[in-house]
Amino acid sequence: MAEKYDLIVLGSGPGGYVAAIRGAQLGLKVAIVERELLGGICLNWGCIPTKALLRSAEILHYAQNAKDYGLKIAGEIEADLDAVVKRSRGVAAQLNKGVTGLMKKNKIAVHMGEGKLTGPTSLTVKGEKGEEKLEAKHVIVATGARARDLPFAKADGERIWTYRHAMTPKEMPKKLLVIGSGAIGIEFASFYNDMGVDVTVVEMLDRIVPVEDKDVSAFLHKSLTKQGITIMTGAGVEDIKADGKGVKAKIKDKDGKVSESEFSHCITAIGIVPNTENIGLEKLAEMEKGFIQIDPYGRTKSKGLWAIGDCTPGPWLAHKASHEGVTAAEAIAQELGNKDVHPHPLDRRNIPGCTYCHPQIASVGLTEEKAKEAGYDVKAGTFPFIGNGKAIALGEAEGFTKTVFDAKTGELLGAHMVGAEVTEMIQGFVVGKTLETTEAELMQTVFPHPTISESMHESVLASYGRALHI
Amino acid sequence: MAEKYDLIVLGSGPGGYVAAIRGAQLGLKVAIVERELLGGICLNWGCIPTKALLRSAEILHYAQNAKDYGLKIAGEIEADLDAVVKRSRGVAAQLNKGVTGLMKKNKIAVHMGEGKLTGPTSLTVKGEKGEEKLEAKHVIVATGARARDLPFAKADGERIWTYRHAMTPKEMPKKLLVIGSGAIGIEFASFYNDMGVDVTVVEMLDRIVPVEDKDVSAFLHKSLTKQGITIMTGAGVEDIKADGKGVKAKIKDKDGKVSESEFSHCITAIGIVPNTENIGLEKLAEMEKGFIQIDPYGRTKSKGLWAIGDCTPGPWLAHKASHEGVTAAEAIAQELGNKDVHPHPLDRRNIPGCTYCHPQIASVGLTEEKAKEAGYDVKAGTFPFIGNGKAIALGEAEGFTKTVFDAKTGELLGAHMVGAEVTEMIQGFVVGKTLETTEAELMQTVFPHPTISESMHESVLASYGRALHI
Amino acid sequence: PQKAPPAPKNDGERIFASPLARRIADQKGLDLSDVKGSGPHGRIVKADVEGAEGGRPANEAKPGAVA
Ligand SMILES: Cc1cc2nc3c(=O)[nH]c(=O)nc-3n(C[C@H](O)[C@H](O)[C@H](O)COP(=O)(O)OP(=O)(O)OC[C@H]3O[C@@H](n4cnc5c(N)ncnc54)[C@H](O)[C@@H]3O)c2cc1C
Ligand SMILES: Cc1cc2nc3c(=O)[nH]c(=O)nc-3n(C[C@H](O)[C@H](O)[C@H](O)COP(=O)(O)OP(=O)(O)OC[C@H]3O[C@@H](n4cnc5c(N)ncnc54)[C@H](O)[C@@H]3O)c2cc1C
Repeated sequence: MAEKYDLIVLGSGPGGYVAAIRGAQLGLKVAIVERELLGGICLNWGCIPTKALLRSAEILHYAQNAKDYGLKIAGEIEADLDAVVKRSRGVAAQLNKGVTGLMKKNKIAVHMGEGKLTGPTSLTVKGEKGEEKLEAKHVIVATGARARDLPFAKADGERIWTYRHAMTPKEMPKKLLVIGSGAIGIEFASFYNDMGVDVTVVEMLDRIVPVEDKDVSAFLHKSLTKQGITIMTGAGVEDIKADGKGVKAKIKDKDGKVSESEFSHCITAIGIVPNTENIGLEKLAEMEKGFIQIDPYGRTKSKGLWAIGDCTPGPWLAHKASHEGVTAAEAIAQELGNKDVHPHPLDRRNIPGCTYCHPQIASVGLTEEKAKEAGYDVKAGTFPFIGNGKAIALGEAEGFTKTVFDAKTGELLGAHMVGAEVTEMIQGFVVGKTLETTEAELMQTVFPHPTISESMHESVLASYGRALHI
Repeated sequence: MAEKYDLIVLGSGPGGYVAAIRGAQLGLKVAIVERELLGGICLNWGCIPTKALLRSAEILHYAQNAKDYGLKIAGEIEADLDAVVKRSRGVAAQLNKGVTGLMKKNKIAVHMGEGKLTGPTSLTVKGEKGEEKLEAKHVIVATGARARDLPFAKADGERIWTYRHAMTPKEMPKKLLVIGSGAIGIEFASFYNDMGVDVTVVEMLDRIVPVEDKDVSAFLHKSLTKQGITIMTGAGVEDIKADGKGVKAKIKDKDGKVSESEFSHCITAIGIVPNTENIGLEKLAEMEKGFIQIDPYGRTKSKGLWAIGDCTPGPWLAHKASHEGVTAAEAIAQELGNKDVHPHPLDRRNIPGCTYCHPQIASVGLTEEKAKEAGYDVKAGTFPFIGNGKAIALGEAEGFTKTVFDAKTGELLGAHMVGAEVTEMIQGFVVGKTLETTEAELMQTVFPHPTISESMHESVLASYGRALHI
Repeated sequence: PQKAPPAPKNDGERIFASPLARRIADQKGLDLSDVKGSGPHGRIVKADVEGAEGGRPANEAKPGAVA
């Protein structure tokens, strides 16, 4: 007979494993099903290993600029690509082991294998030891997503890379084409450029990192160009031919002129496709463009079947997946009779996004443009890091903070940062937004001196025409 | 005849120059008086130049550990002390010039010279060109503070250093004694240790950084010891003799045993003395231990005379001085008839403090111990960086976040962090405290992944027994 | 309980109060529409509810409930 759980989670990424832990904390009997590696894309092939690579690039950058800090390095400074990749894989492996430990600690049953729904709350798992049948009172689908292939060329791992190949290169590319300038594309462009590779980025829209505020896109464009990256916006790759020596790419530039260029390798970073085919979802859930449609707590249209994370509508980010996991687990516990739990739906306006290129980007909420489109009368201000003492002391005076307020109510609508350490700083604005701050409380907040975070304060002041240090 | 201003600010540190700018923004006719350098201690001899030094130490540390990141450095890595100091002085000079520019832009009259009050709202300034008399409707005293000397030995700049000497060394000390383990002492200890100097820290109280949470003190003690610093707590320096070759220090250890040790140099970092003598304050203001007593807006007992910053009761921090400057300038504008300005007094529970040693410290509000002393029923939790993916990816898994809540109301009473980038992160808790958050809103806040700031979220969860990643 | 919708004023308008003020008011059984806010934009803050007396029977003090 099938084993019976309170909750089975299908997929162990940051959505799934967090949902499982929260369920276990609330006393549920929980199982998790995974066909590849515990921790999902995020820990094994996404957020974490890329940040490890980017850290090596950052340290390389520091060493190369040691003289600016009064240091002398006598000999050659070199990146050992194998060692850099090995470190990144080691970090991923350590975290994967960490999740294994968390499953054990929380007494979550791990079923390794390919899961398939046989009903809203039952599934089969095909693993090494054959097929098992599992049943539960509730099932959360957290199967995530994968890289989207180019329509005219499949990633082959040799010359045409997805992120998986790009983070485990066997040789350094000579000349790299990055297709797509979202977070993933830009992070790899930044990494390989720092490693000394000749990098070209092609973006179809009229600016890079197009979900960010226009000022951020413009600033980053300038900065990356100065660092030696070739950027083509409003341009499209129309065809790719790969052979043993490299790739030939037909690129249409923004004036409509098509020309062919050669590269040693190319990375496709044009978006994701949810892992929702052939797992029995068709009749159980409403689907749109492959994404599972859910209510604010993660419910599908079938009682007992839930979905979270990258296989549901975006933003496709790890922290969004994890929070949805917590919400769904709590809502399930509530349905199972727990009266002390109070699930709260995620407020999509308060989900930050970060890109760990150099310089870093971090933002939350509406861009100035989007706020105006939404009909707000906007008060926006900017503060450049060149007016910030800590940024100057760090030798990181490149960057700015921008804030967007509703002129009528003082509501903080959005915040946008580019520069050193901003990925660690944006949470201050997220806390503020979650607490429904107005400009007044942020003006009264005492940001410590000297920190780059003071630029957050100054940006708020600037939005109301009263910045102090500019 | 004496020139007549709306506002004269005496002293141009982060308290004074910010008060002057805010006054000018509000339409006041403002003058500032400074006897040494615009920007005060903070820009010229305090916050900023020390952080520039510490940045060089940080980069040195990265270069020395480049191998851990997959990088190869063939030759010697060396700190060129002259170049490191020169860089730091350059940063200070740049910011000093910046303040000069801000004074000009805001049309603030700068009077260089020694100021002395001749009444609550009048003073004389003795400068290079002789003595001037100035008058105003309001005067803000912002004369700051200086290092306290040891009772038995004056700093001579040769062997016995204050912070001024310590940040402009002509030679690298061979063996350094640091007396006092507050922020300033610990920052210099950390800097010189990173530079390869043999460092001993002597602290009278039973733990280092004694204003911080006990867990932070203990963690830092361990970390600095591991890095090679000798730390003596519960110990006192009883006498110092300096000569051309070095200093001999008589130190009583925590068991009461007195012994003599030799050092090449010693830094005194045992506290500050306010600059409030001989400037005519005696009859105009209430004084306590040299500090000017003020109301929450900065008013002294004499109408028209105000005080802010390090010459008033603590905490003696630059951001506290600046916020007091804004409050006082706004309160003055209000007294002068401006009805649109709404000065707000500083809430002392919400002033963060940072120490930029390696690892860094940042905190705000009550320690667990202080919260219990104050009668709170406390919920406290901790989250170690070893459970944080970004910290591991950065190679910075040393550190933790701790949060202290009032069990009854859920009020965030205090937050304490030690580790990489925490000085940029603490503002999130300060924003939360300023907005009167409870644990619930912080739990709902979506911290971006992967960031060390996720440890803030986990610490809040840990305070309520529900951390996810541990 | 802290997830209770913002207390409506008599005229149905939303009351702005800090989360801490809301929770303390709840624990004391205070009606926030009777409280004048001293915070920015008239926001009701802790200090505004701390001294006030509960109008309706005070709820027993709950520990910060789980979200
Ligand atoms: C290169 C890269 C960098 C990124 N960087 C960031 C970043 O910095 N910050 C950020 O927030 N996000 C980042 N992301 C996105 C982030 O990785 C995803 O948003 C996140 O992993 C989604 O979590 P999830 O739990 O929904 O799914 P996933 O992490 O995709 O996990 C899904 C899991 O389900 C398993 N699975 C799928 N189908 C089945 C099945 N039928 N049976 C059994 N198991 C199955 C998969 O093997 C996988 O382990 C990055 C992504 C990439 C590719
Ligand atoms: C080494 C060191 C590191 C520090 N690091 C930090 C840190 O990281 N973060 C932090 O917050 N704080 C730090 N501090 C403390 C910080 O520098 C002070 O809190 C801050 O400078 C106080 O500002 P203030 O405006 O009150 O006075 P000050 O900055 O001391 O400025 C007072 C000014 O008044 C002038 N003055 C005095 N008397 C007269 C007179 N009679 N006539 C004319 N001019 C006069 C002085 O010349 C001086 O320029 C540090 C201090 C030191 C020494």
